[in-house]
Amino acid sequence: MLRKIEQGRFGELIEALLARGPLYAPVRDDRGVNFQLIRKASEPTLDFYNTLQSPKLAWFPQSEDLIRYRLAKGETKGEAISGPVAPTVVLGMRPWDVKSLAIMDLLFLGGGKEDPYWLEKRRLTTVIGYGLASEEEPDGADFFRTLNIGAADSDGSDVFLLKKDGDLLLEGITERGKGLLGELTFLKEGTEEDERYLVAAKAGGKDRKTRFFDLDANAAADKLKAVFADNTFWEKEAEGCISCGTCTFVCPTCHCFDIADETLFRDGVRRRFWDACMFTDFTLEASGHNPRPRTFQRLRQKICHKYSFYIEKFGVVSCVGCGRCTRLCPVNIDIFSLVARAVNL
Amino acid sequence: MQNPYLPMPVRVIKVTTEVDTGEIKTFRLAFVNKEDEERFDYLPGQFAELSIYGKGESPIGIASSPTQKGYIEFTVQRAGTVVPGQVTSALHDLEEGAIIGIRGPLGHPWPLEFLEGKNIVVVGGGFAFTTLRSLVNYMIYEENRRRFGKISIIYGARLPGLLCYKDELALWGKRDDLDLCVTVDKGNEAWEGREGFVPAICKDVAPCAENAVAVICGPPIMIKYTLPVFFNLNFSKENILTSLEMRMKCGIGKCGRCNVGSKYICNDGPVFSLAELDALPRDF
Amino acid sequence: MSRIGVFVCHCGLNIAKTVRVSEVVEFAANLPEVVIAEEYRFVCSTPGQELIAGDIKKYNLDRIIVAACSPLMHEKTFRKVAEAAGLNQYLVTIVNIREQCSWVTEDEDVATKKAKALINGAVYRARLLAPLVSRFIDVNPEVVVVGGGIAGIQTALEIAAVGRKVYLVERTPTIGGHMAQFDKTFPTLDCSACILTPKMDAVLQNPNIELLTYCEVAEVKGFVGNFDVKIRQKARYVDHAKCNACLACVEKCPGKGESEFDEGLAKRKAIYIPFPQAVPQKPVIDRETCTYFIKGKCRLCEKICEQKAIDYEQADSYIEIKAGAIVAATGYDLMDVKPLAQYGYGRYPAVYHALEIERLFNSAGPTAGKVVMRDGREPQSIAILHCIGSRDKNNYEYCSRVCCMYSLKFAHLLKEKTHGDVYQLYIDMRAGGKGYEEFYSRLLEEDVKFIRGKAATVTHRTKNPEEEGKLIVEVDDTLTGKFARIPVDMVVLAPAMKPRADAKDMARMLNLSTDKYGFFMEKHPKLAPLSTMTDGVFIAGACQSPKDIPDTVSQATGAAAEALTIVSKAKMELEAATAMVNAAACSGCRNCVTVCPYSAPSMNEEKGVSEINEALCKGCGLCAAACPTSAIITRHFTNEQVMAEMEGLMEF
Amino acid sequence: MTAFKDIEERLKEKAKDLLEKGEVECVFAYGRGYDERHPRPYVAKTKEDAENLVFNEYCTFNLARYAVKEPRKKIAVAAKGADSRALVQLIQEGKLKRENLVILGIPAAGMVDAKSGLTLDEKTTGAFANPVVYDVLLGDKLPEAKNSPYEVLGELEGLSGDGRWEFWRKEFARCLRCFACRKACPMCYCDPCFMDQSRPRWADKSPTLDGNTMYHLTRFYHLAGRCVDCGECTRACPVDIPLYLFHKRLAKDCEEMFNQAAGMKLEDKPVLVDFRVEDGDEILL
Amino acid sequence: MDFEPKILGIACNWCTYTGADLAGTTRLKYPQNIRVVRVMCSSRINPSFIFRAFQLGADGVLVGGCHPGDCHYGTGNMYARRRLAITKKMLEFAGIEPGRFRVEWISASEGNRFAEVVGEFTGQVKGLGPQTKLKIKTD
Repeated sequence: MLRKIEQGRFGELIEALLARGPLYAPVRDDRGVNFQLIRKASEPTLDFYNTLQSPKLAWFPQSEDLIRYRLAKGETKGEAISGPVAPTVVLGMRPWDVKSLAIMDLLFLGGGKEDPYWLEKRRLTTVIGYGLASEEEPDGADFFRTLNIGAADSDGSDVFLLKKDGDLLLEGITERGKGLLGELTFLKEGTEEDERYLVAAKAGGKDRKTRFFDLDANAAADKLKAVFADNTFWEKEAEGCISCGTCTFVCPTCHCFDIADETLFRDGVRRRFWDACMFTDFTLEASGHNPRPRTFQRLRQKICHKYSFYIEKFGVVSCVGCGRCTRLCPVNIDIFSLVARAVNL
Repeated sequence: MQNPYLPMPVRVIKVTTEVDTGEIKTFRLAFVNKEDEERFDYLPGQFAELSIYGKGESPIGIASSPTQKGYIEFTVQRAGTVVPGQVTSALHDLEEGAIIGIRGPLGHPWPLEFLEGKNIVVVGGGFAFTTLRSLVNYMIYEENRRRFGKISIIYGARLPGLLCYKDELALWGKRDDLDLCVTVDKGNEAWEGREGFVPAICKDVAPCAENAVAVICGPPIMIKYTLPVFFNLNFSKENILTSLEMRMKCGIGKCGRCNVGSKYICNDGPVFSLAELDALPRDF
Repeated sequence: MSRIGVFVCHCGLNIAKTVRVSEVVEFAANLPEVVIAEEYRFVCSTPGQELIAGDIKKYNLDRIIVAACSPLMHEKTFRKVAEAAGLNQYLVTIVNIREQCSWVTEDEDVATKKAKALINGAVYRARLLAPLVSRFIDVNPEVVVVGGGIAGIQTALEIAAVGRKVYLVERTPTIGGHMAQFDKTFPTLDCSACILTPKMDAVLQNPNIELLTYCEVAEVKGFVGNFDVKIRQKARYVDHAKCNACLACVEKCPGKGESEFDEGLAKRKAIYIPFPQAVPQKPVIDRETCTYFIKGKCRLCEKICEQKAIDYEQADSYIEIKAGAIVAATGYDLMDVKPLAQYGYGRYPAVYHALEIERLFNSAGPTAGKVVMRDGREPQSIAILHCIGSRDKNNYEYCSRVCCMYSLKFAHLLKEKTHGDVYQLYIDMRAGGKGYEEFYSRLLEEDVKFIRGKAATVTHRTKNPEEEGKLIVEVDDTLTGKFARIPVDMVVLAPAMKPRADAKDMARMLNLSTDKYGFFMEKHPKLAPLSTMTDGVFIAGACQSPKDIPDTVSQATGAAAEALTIVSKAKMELEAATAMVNAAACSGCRNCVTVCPYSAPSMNEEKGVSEINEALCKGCGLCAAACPTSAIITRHFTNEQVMAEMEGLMEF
Repeated sequence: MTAFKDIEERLKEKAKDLLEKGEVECVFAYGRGYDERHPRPYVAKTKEDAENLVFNEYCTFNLARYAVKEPRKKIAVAAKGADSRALVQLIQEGKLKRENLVILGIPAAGMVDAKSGLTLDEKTTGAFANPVVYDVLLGDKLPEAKNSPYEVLGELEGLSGDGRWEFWRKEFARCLRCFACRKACPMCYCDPCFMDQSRPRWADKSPTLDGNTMYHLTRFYHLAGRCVDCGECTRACPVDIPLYLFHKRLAKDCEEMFNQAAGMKLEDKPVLVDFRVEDGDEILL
Repeated sequence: MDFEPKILGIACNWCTYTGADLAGTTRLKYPQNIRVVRVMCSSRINPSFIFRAFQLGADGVLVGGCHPGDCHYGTGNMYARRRLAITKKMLEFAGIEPGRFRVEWISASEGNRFAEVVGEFTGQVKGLGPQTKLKIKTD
C-alpha cells in the first residue's frame, strides 16, 4: 500500500507518531544530524544525507541497565530491569542502516542464545526506512554499493519513506508497517504515478555511484584468513591507527559490549555498554596476559571480524558501507580501501 | 523466557582452601531456589559466571560433576598479582552461608559421546585441573564408568603444596579402575610421589594412542611441551582436546570479547580439539 | 565480605555527654559487614581492651573500628591490642569522635549524626585495608664524620668514646679547622691552641678513629644504616706509612708557597705541614709550588728522606667505606670581601679581615704575635668594621653571630698590643651568650671608641692635613646623627660567615636540602636541629648556620648522640605504610622520581617503569598523587581506601 | 611562506637522505589517504617509502604521538610548531631523547581540519606557526600570530559559573567514551590510562555523565602545564567536543601562575612536578 | 529547616589534623558540617579526590596542610599548593563556585585557626546553597 503527504505537513506525521509512543528520528543540532528520542514535533528533519552516528542506539543503546541491586546485610538481591518497552517507531533510517538490523539480528538472536534486550526492542519497534532521493549525492567515504545495498532499498523496513517533489511517499512493506499507515488516516492515497516513481527510484538506487569494488563475500572471507598471518601487511595498514573506539562506536554493525557494576553508596546497577575491540584492554585477562597487545592485531581483528569471521559464522558481511568509520576516523584510516588492498593482495 | 543475564542466587555451603599459598579455594554452592537447581543442568567442561553484586562477574569452570547431587563446586584462583582482581578476591573473602549469584551453565562440555568407549588420558597442570576433575568424577561414577575405557590421569603442580583436591587424589589413587600419576616439579621431604615436569612424565607413562583421547588442560608452557609428546605417541589432533581460557563477559556469545575467528569461545567453546584450534587464526 | 567489629567509647562523659552512643552503636550494628558493635565507658582501659580482644576471637573479626579519641592519642594502644589478639595492627581503624566531634559542639543531634557519618566512613575504608608487616634491615655500626674542624673532632671523639668506629674525613692536610687559626677565644680569652690541640691529639691516638686527612667525599650511595661512602685520597706524594715525621724534607725544600693557614700573610714550603701542631705531623707536597713538578728537577726531599717516603708517582686513590650514619660538619667560609670595593680590601694594604688579624695576634703567626702591618708599621689607630656582608640585604641577610664578640676580642688585644686608638663601628652590639655581655661591659671600660653605625666607605682621599697618610672610614653615627670621618692606620673587617663554596655539591651528595644561602637545612628548626631530611645524615656546627665554638661543640656532641642512636642498633625497623609501584600500570612518566624528597623512586630504564626503594620511603604519598596512572600504591592510604572513606563520610 | 608542495618535496628529499645514510630507522611523516583531503600518518622505513610522503594543508596530525612510542629508536619526525612543542615536552618528561630525534621542522600556517573545515590558528588550536626546536627547517620561518591564543576563551570566561557548567555538562553528555581524545594526544602516552584502572575505579566504566565528567576533568588536570595546544584531541573527537578550550584555559593559568608554557624549553621541568619557594598562596585564591 | 551543607575536610596528619584535635582539646565550638579525612601529607591529595568529593555530594571541600616550609616531609605541600591551585582554577572554569573549595595552611598549634576557618567556610558554603552540579543524581 502506498500513502503520501505534503512535505510541508511532515510535522503532522510526527505528531501522529508521537501520539502512538516513543519515536526516534533524525534531529539536526550545531554538530550535524543524529537520531534522537523525539520530544517535540518540530525537532525531526528529513533534510540530511546521513546521520553522524548510526541509529543502532534505538535497539542497542550505548548504555543499558540490566540489573538493579542494593548491597545489604546478608543477601544482596538483584532485580532484572527489563523495563516495559513501549511500541516504538524509528523514522528516517537510510537503507544501509536498515540493513544493519538484519546483520545484528544474526548475532543477538543467533548462536542458540537470544539476547532478551535486543529481541524485546526488535519485536516492538517499527522501522520507517528513508530512501536516498535521486538528486542526493553519496558522500565520498561511502561504499554501500560494494555491499550490494541500493540507495533506495526498502527491504528490512516496515514502512518505506521517499521524497518526491513536494511530497513524502510512504510505502507499507510489512504487515506492521501497513497497519501503522492504516492508522494514519490523514495520509492521502498514493497515485499510480507515485507507484511508478517509487519503483523507478528503487531501481535507480541500485546503481547509485559510491566507491565500489566487486566483493565476493566468501572469497573475501577466505582471502582475509589467508592474509591474517601477514603481520607486515597489517602493521603497515595500522601504522596510523591510534586504537581509539571511534570506528566501532559509530558503526551500525559493531555489537561488542562490556558489563560492569556501578555502585554509589550501596545502591548499584549492573549495566552493559558499548565496548570496542580496538581498545588496548579489550582482551586483557586478569592474569595480565593480553592476546592482542598490539594495535595492528586489534585493527586486524576488527577488519577480519567484519569481512571474514562474520561471513564464516553467519554468512554475511558485517558491514553496510555507510562510510561512518572512514569519515570520523581521526587518522583517516579507510576500511574500504584496506579491505580492497587485502583482497587484491 | 529466562533472562540469561540475571544470576540465580546460590549459597556458599563449604569453602576449601586447596593450596598452602591460600591463593586457590574451592567453593561448594547450593541453589537457593529448587527450580534454579533443575534449570542448571550441566556436564563436565562447562563453566558459569559467578556474580557478586558491586564487584561484577567472573567466568569459572565447573569443578564438580553433575553426578554429585545437591551442590556445584568451583575452584577459584585469586587473580591479579599486585592488584588483586575485584571478583576473584571478593570470592576469596566469602564465608560459608554467604549468598552470591551464578549464571549458566555456559559453553560446551567435553564431548562425552565422542569420548564414550574410548580410553581417556587426562593431563592436567596446577590450577587448570578443575574441569578435568569434573570429567574424571563423571567418568568414574559407577553408572558411567563402563561407558568409558581405560582411564589414566597425569596431574602435576610446581610444588606438593600447590596440588588441588589432595584428598580426592588420595581416593583415586586407591581405585583400581584408573591409573593415577601425580607429579610435582620439585618435591619436599614430606613428598613421596613422583618428581618431574608433566611433559616428561607423559613421555615415560607413554599412554597408547590406540582408541584413545587425550584431554589436556594446564598453563600455556605445559601445553606447549606436552603436545609434542602426544604427537610422538601418534595421538591425532582430533583426539587431543583442551579448554581455552579467554576473557569473557556475557558468556553467551554476544559481547564479542572472546571472539577468535568465527568462534565465540564462551559459546562455541571453551572445549576444542587441536584440529579445531588449528582452523582458528592464531590470536589467543 | 569482611567481619568488622565496631567499638564505641563513652570516654566517661567526654563523648557520651554529646553523642548518643547507644544510637550510634545501633546504627553501626546495622551496617553491612559489621558483625558486632559494642559500647564501653573507657575502651582504652584494661577491661575495654579485653572486650576488644575477646570479640576479635569470639566473632573472629578481621577488622576492628574503635570510635573514641583521636588516633594521635590511642591508635598505638589499640594496634597493640589487635596484634596481641592475632589481628594485624594495620587492620585497626580509629574514628575520632571526641576531639573532632563531641568536644567541639554541644548539640546532641549534630554530634550524633556526625559520629555516625564518621563511623560509616571508617566501615567503607576498613573493608579495603590490608595487613602490613614492618621490615627490618641490618645497620652498619660505623660512622663517617665529614669535616675535621672542632665540630668534626668533637663528634668523632664522642662516638669513638663508646667504642664505635669513626672515619674522620678532612679535606686539608690537617685537622683543626678554623679554630686552629684563632689566637684567643672569647669571652674567656684562653688560647685557642691550648684547648684544641689536645683534642686533635686525642683523635690521632684514638684506635676507634680512622683519620682520613687530605681526603674528600667523592660519592654517597645507599640509605640510613647502609651508606656506601666513596672517599678520594688526594695524592700527597709522601707515603705516610713510611714517613717518620722528621720533617728534614721541609727544612731542605727550596719551593715557596703562600701559607693557607696564615691566610697568605706568610710563606710555606712546597713540601709542608700547615702549622707546627698539625695532625698528622706528616708533610704533603703541593704540586703547584714544588720545583720538581714545575721544572722537572730538584728531588731534594727525596734525597734527604731516609724513609724513602717520597713518591712523586703517587696518584689520587679511592677508599670505599660502609657506614650506618653520616655526620656533616663541613664548617664555613669567610665571605670574600674584595667585591665590596667600598671597604678597599685588596686595594689598601692596611685593610685586613678577621682571620688575618687572628694570625697577626698569634705568637706562632707570621709576625710572631706582633701587630705590624704589611708595611711593617705598628698601627696607631685601628677601626674594626662590623657586619661586613652580614645583616645586609644585598649580601647575607642573616647575622653571623660571632663577629660582635670577636671584634670586642680584637679591640681588647689591639689595646694590649698596640696602645693605639681602637674604634668599633657596629650596627647593634649582640652579646647573647654566657659571659658575653660581661665581656662587652668590660670592653666599655677599656676606652675603645664605640660608634653606632655601619661603616659606609674606607677611602684614602683626604680632606685635611691630619688625615694625611691615613685611611678614612666614613660612617653615619646613628647616635649623634652626625656623619663622621675617622682617620685610621688600620682597618679590620668582620666579614660574614657563609656556607662553604662547595656546600651545594656536598648537599647533593648527601641528599640534603639547603636554605637560600646554601647552609644545610635541619629537619626541624626546633625539634630536630641536627637531623636532616635524609635519615641517618646529621649536621653539626657552622655548616648549618653561623655559630660560635660553644654552640658548635654542643651541637657536635648532640650529632654524635643522634648518630649513635642509629648505629647502636643491629637492626632497624622500616616504615610499613610505604608506597610501591604496580609495574603493570606504570607508564614510566618519571613524575614520582622527580618529586620524591627522599629519592625513594628510581627508574628501571630497561623495564621502563619506576621502582620504589621502601627503605627510603616515608609514606607521604606525594608520588601517588603525582602518578597519572595510579600505578603507585601508598599502603594504608591507597586511592581506593581514601575514596571509599570519602564515600562513607558523604553518604549520610 | 613556502608552498606546501615545496615543503613536501624537501620532506621527501630529507627523508630519503636520512634513510639512505641510515641516520634514522624511520621517518614519521604523512602519506596519501583515501583522497587529497584525507592524508594519513605515514612511517617511511626505506628511501622508496620516502617517495610516498605528502604534505598539504590537511596534514594536521601531531606525529609526536607516534614518536613517543619509539623511545629507543633513532627516528626522524616531521614537526609543525605545536608538534615540536610536544616533542620538547616529551623530552622534558624523559620519554624521548633529543639525540635520538631528527626533527624535520615545518613552518606552517593555514592548516585545515578536513572534518570541520576550520583553519588552525589562534582562534582554534595549533596557532604556533614555527617549530621551537628542529634539526632542519623545511620552509621559511613565518611570522607568529599576533593575537593571544587565549582570546578565544573570552566568550566562555564571560559566562556566569552556571553558564559555564551548563556548557560543559552538555558537552560531556555527548561523550561516547571512544577515547579518541586521549589516544590522539601525544601527551597521553600512559598505558594503561587511569581510566583503565579497576582499583580504584576513578569513574564509572559505563558512559554516564558523571563518569564522563570525571574522565575529562582528570584528563584536563593531567595535561595541565603539558598541553601544547596542538588540538588533536578536539579534531579526533567524533562528536566535536571543544576540549581545547579547557586545555587552553589551564595552559593560560599555568603561564600566569608559574610563568612557564609547555614544551618551549628543553631544560624546563613540567610545572606540576616542580615548585618554587617563591610560589605564593595567592595562587590558591 | 534551613540548608545544612556537607563539607569534606582533608587534613594532613602532622599539622592540620593535629590542629583540629587541638581545637577539640581546647573545647572550641565550630559547625559540625565538616567530616575530616586524615592523610599523611597534603601532597597525598589527588585532585581527583576533590572532584570525587563533589560528585559524592559534598557542598564544600576544605583542604588543610602544614604551612609551606614546615611540611613534615619537607616539600610536600609545595607541590600540593600548585596542584590544588590548578584544581581550584579547574573548578572555577567548569562552572563550580570556587567558594566551595578552599585550601588552608593550619599548623598543629593553630586550633583556634582551624575552628575559625571551618566556621567561616561553613558559612560561606551555606551561602552558596546546595552543590548540585557535580553531585551524582541518585533517584
